[in-house]
Amino acid sequence: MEELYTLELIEKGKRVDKRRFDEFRKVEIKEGIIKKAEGSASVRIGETEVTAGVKLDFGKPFPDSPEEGMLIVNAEFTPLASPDFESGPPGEDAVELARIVDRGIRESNCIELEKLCIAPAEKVWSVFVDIHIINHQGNLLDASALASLVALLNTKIPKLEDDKILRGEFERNLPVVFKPINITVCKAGNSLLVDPSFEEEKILGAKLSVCVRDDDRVCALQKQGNKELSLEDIEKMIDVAIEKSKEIRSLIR
Amino acid sequence: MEELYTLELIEKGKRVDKRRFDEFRKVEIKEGIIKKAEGSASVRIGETEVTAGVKLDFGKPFPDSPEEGMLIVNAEFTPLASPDFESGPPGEDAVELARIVDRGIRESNCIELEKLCIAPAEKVWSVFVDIHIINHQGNLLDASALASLVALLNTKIPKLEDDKILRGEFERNLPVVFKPINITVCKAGNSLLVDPSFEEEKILGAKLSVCVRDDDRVCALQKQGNKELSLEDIEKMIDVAIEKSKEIRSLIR
Amino acid sequence: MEELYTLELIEKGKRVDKRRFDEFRKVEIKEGIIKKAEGSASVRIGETEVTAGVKLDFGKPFPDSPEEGMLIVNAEFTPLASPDFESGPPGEDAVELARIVDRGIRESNCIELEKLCIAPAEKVWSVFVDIHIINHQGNLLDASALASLVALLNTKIPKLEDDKILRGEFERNLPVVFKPINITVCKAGNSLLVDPSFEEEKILGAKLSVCVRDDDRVCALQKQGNKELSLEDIEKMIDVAIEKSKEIRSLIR
Amino acid sequence: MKTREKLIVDGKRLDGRLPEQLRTIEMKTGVVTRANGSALMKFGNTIAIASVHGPRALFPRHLQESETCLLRCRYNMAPFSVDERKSPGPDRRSVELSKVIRLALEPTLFLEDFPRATIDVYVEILQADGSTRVAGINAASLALADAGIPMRDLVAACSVGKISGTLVVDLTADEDNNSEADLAFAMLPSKKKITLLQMDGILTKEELNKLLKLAKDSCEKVYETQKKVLKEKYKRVE
Amino acid sequence: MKTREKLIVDGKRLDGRLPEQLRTIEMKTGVVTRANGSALMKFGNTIAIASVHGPRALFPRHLQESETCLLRCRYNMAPFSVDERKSPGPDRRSVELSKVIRLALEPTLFLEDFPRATIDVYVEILQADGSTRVAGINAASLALADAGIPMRDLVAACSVGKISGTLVVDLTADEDNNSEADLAFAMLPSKKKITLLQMDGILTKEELNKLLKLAKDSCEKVYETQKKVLKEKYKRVE
Amino acid sequence: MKTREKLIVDGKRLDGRLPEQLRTIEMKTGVVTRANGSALMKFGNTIAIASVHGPRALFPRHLQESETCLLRCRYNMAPFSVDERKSPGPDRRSVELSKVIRLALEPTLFLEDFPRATIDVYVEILQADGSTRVAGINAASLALADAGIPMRDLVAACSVGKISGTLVVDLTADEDNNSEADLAFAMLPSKKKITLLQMDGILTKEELNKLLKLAKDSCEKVYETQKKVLKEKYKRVE
Repeated sequence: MEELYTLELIEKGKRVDKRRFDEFRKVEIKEGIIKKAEGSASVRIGETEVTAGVKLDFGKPFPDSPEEGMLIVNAEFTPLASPDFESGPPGEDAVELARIVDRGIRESNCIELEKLCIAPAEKVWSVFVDIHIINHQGNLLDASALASLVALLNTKIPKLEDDKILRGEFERNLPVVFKPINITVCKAGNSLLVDPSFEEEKILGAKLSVCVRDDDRVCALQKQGNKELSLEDIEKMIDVAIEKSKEIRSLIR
Repeated sequence: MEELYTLELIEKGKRVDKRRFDEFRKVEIKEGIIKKAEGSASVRIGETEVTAGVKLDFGKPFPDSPEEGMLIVNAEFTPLASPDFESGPPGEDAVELARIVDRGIRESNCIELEKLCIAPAEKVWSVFVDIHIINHQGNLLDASALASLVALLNTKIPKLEDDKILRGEFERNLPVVFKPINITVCKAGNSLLVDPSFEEEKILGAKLSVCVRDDDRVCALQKQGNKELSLEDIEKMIDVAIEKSKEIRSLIR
Repeated sequence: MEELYTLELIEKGKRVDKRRFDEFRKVEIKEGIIKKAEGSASVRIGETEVTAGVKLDFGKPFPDSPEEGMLIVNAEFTPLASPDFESGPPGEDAVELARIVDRGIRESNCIELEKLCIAPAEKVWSVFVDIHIINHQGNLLDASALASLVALLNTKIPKLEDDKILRGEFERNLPVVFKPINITVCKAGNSLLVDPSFEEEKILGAKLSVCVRDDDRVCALQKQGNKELSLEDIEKMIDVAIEKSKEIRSLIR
Repeated sequence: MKTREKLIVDGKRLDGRLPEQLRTIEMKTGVVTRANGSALMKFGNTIAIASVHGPRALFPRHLQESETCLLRCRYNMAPFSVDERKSPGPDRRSVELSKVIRLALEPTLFLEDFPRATIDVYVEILQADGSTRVAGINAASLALADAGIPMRDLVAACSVGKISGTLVVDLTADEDNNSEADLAFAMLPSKKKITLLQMDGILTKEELNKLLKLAKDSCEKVYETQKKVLKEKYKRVE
Repeated sequence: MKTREKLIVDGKRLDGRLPEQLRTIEMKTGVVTRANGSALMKFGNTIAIASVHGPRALFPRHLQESETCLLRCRYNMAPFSVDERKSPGPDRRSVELSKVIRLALEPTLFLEDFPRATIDVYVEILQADGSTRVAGINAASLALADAGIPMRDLVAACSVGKISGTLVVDLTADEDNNSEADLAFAMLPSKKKITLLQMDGILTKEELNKLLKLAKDSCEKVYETQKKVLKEKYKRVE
Repeated sequence: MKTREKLIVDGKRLDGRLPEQLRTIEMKTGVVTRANGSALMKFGNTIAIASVHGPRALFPRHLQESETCLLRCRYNMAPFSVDERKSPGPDRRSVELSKVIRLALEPTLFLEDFPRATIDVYVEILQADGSTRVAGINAASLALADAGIPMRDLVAACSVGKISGTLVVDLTADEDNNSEADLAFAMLPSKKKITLLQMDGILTKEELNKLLKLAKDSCEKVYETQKKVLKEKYKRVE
């Protein structure tokens, strides 16, 4: 019923919440909300809410990059946030989301990982980004990617003393040099729309998530949904995403 | 049916097995029954039967207590012991029981953990207490705590040779200096009763488990069951438990 | 229906595919099919197909055999191969098969494990044999044991440089000195048959798997199926297996 | 367990509080719109969010109880909620806490009114600075009210303990780790009925009785805030 | 991510291929007789096998969808398929790939024709030398056809990417590990509809558009082989 | 596998037994009152307890077999049963042994008499000094009898093997670890039917046949004790 109504509206070029097709819901960003974390952020896009926390810990580098820090991105779709989420180990949607966020950060070279070495081949900083969904009203991926980025931007590296981490005392900021923004574009009839709500996501089966760097380069793509896209769709979606990424990036302090 | 009968009797101040409200079933303690373990005991309370075994192994101490041994308590509610128990990883009841037994031992300072250091910050003794339920006819917690304590009391520390453990040869006794006793008290109408049978447990939803040390100090409390208690109930239950703990402690060699 | 027909035929001394009772389906052996593996083989027995791959990696030896390499055999019954196999961790049939293949290799002393030491008590070669079922048309065990043996026979030990494994460059062959062959014999009425097809396995509940070494010694036995055997059955089955093992062994290059 | 000497200086705690003083309390309902009810609760830096899904049909069917509703609870800490990252997934502690939180809530509900159904209560700890389980119970109780589920009473919860020889309320993580005893407590305040009681440490009977009274008094303060928040919610609605 | 300089020498790749050249393709149907359909697909040393079981009844019953068929996919790598032995069981990568493979296949199927049922597609990678997921999709698409399941079109898939500054098709593991960007792509060739698109790396919009066209052209080559194999299959049957 | 030289000295084993001598056997039924049947069995220091639950209804329903009863077995070792603590939960060895124990018991039962039901047999090893699986089978067989479940015959089991060149019965853990061959064996004694046979080691056909006869003879001794215990049980009942 509600789905049919949403669909009919879209076919008339309208959205249930009156937004334009290229308009995000209100985006609110809060920083540093978790004092126990080395970095954190809460992002609300409309009623969707995501908290990301960054913890730093010692790690052993990979043999083929002995001086590079490690990045680990994890997402929990806790059953708190939606009746559709279940307890238990991360399902395929949570795993996919974490991996897309990970690729956006990693492939954009957003963190200077080579500046996170403590002892070559022995000890480096591991950067754990944990994404916690608080409320699921659609477009979790863009919200999660944004919360993760903002959390990284305010992350501080703890001081060391006798090889121990002094939690709560900090040495320097995490070196973050790019701001990759993820924009998910949906195909809706012959049009494209951004920031789908939960109800829109249910009926729009052809989506493309595009991660765009400050220099307008694309650093990750993921087609989502169970419907197909044409080459022309994809080209247009990338254009929309590049354009939209500038606006979202400008919201970051 | 049976439950109704049990309940009616209790309301008349009687128990199905004719015990007084403050009376335990027959308690039988056997020591050293498992030769492969460094310490062991079997406790029967009526038909309830629990075997506890203690194994000692090397452990790495926590950074903030580099000279202290480690204590690990684990309980398995094997499906052997009751049609209500299922195969698989420990359920919430087994985890809760193990954690209550652990707290009673740990908080009472019953084991002198600081005497279990082998090499500071490097190697200490880990004391594994494993609780195996053989038959479940009620009051598993008191039986498990008692079996664990008796097993610890007869535990011997193995000899070392070239940094290897010589199983079967022993150096000294495990240093155990207190005898914490766990007593579970149930609310039954306006009265309190101890050592509930399986049938009584099913109908009595308000229970308090109290761990009492030799000096009558309380070292752990856990309200159990899905019914509420008043502050006066709790005070009386603690009195009963302190009293009863002396009697049970006197059964230990 | 099909089962009844299979059974009736067997009672008349015939098999659905016209084979003699002591006759294997066509056995095809392919070697070195997986270039990424240090050793590999594909074995087809009729339509049953199994691929075995051998990977070598560093391992820490057991304290009581500080100079011996390690052997780890693992089988995956992927749901690809049969509608009867399920996703998830290996079930009891896969575990049992892997353990029987392991015992045949281990007990026959087929690999000279004492020649796989890199640094005594510190580092040895671990030999991982992974069995992957491709198609399940009966007699998986004999096919798996044969594929594993052939894979071991063509396994090469990688070169080392600065304590690192140079994948793709090799130092010497894995020292394999025996060729243990596993033969599963089924009781069919008053007769015995070998190499049961999938349909035959379903109706023949009394089987014995016999692993035979080049010197006709028996190095592993496992009764399988839910029907019983007499002592006389077993003696005859072992005779059949010893005889048949020579024929299968002769198929190996 | 080692205890630090100086958790009380000049009669005050390290964060400046008096022994019987709670930290700043913050409560809010309706924070998770996809749930039937939800609430956030803070004791100082400790942040708990709870949401309630249900009553709803329970599957698979063979788990249904024909006479009553299944109450299920899950207590979970976010990986970034503590100093050393907690790896995701349940550990033994959270399994136990999930159980005691369920039992702390159950007496206030009329579960027999929803046979074959389940009510699911999820508690997430976003930041852990002590007293997380009691913060979770306070949040859960508000979330149940927010969901409009009939209750005999709210459930109010707090922690008390003994640090540096002094009886105190609402322990921080630092106080908890260095306490001589700590006690978690929940009650139905208007009925004066206790539904959660866990203690570990070493206490005489007399100390224990004093702590229980302190816990009861503190729960009553929590209760006042809970009621105020709910009143405001209904005001908003009208 | 480090990139090796010399992946292209004198306009040729390390295995001698031209930038836009696919490796030798090998395809075969009917390799798993116990399945309803199956196929093997090789891009050079990469070997994928797929089998299809179903449509078949789905248990437990409460998972059944009354209006449609559940499509399930599992992508799995054999422990010996890679240089360092992969320990058995799903990891995060294979969980994601199982999902995107399912979504790459779903648009070609008429799932609503088999309500309450399930179609299970299993993809095993026996040897991994790059492009495993697209090899798996090609094999799965042939296996669905081999099973006689009605399809709108075959699904053809390939990888493309940018190595040493050059746009190339069908990346090997070595090329993939040292690429500046790699892109996995699947389409319904006769309908020109894309059903899989994943990219990571750094690309300008222009490079990306060129790569997409390269991917489309390569899929059409794969498609020709797929059709040929199926034709031969039906010839054999007749 | 290394073998110690001196497991036999002056024709006697390290614990003083003759080669063909069983350790002291102890058996007892009714040790687990919450089960339908149960028994304890000792070979010397090896202690096995078995309990039987059922026949009882099987859930979830889609696992039920309409023509027969599902027999399920679980073999488990207590963490303290061995020298080095065994971490709880099933390992590959216990998965295999659970299966072979089930198959050793199945031929003696009339499973088709209880369609849709399950019989669950649980075997716990409290102390492991060799021959644990056969001790478990003996205990399980008595537990089935104790539960009043109709059986064609009891199942009697024992281990045999070759140590220091000598064929022996009922191996200890020390003997097993240093044996040239060991063999686990179970039979329906009055029917002379073998239901368990596992061997590893190196044996000629002749040695193997001798061992099998030794195993059969030893099982008959075990059987005598089993029958005596059951007779006493029924005497008690009368």
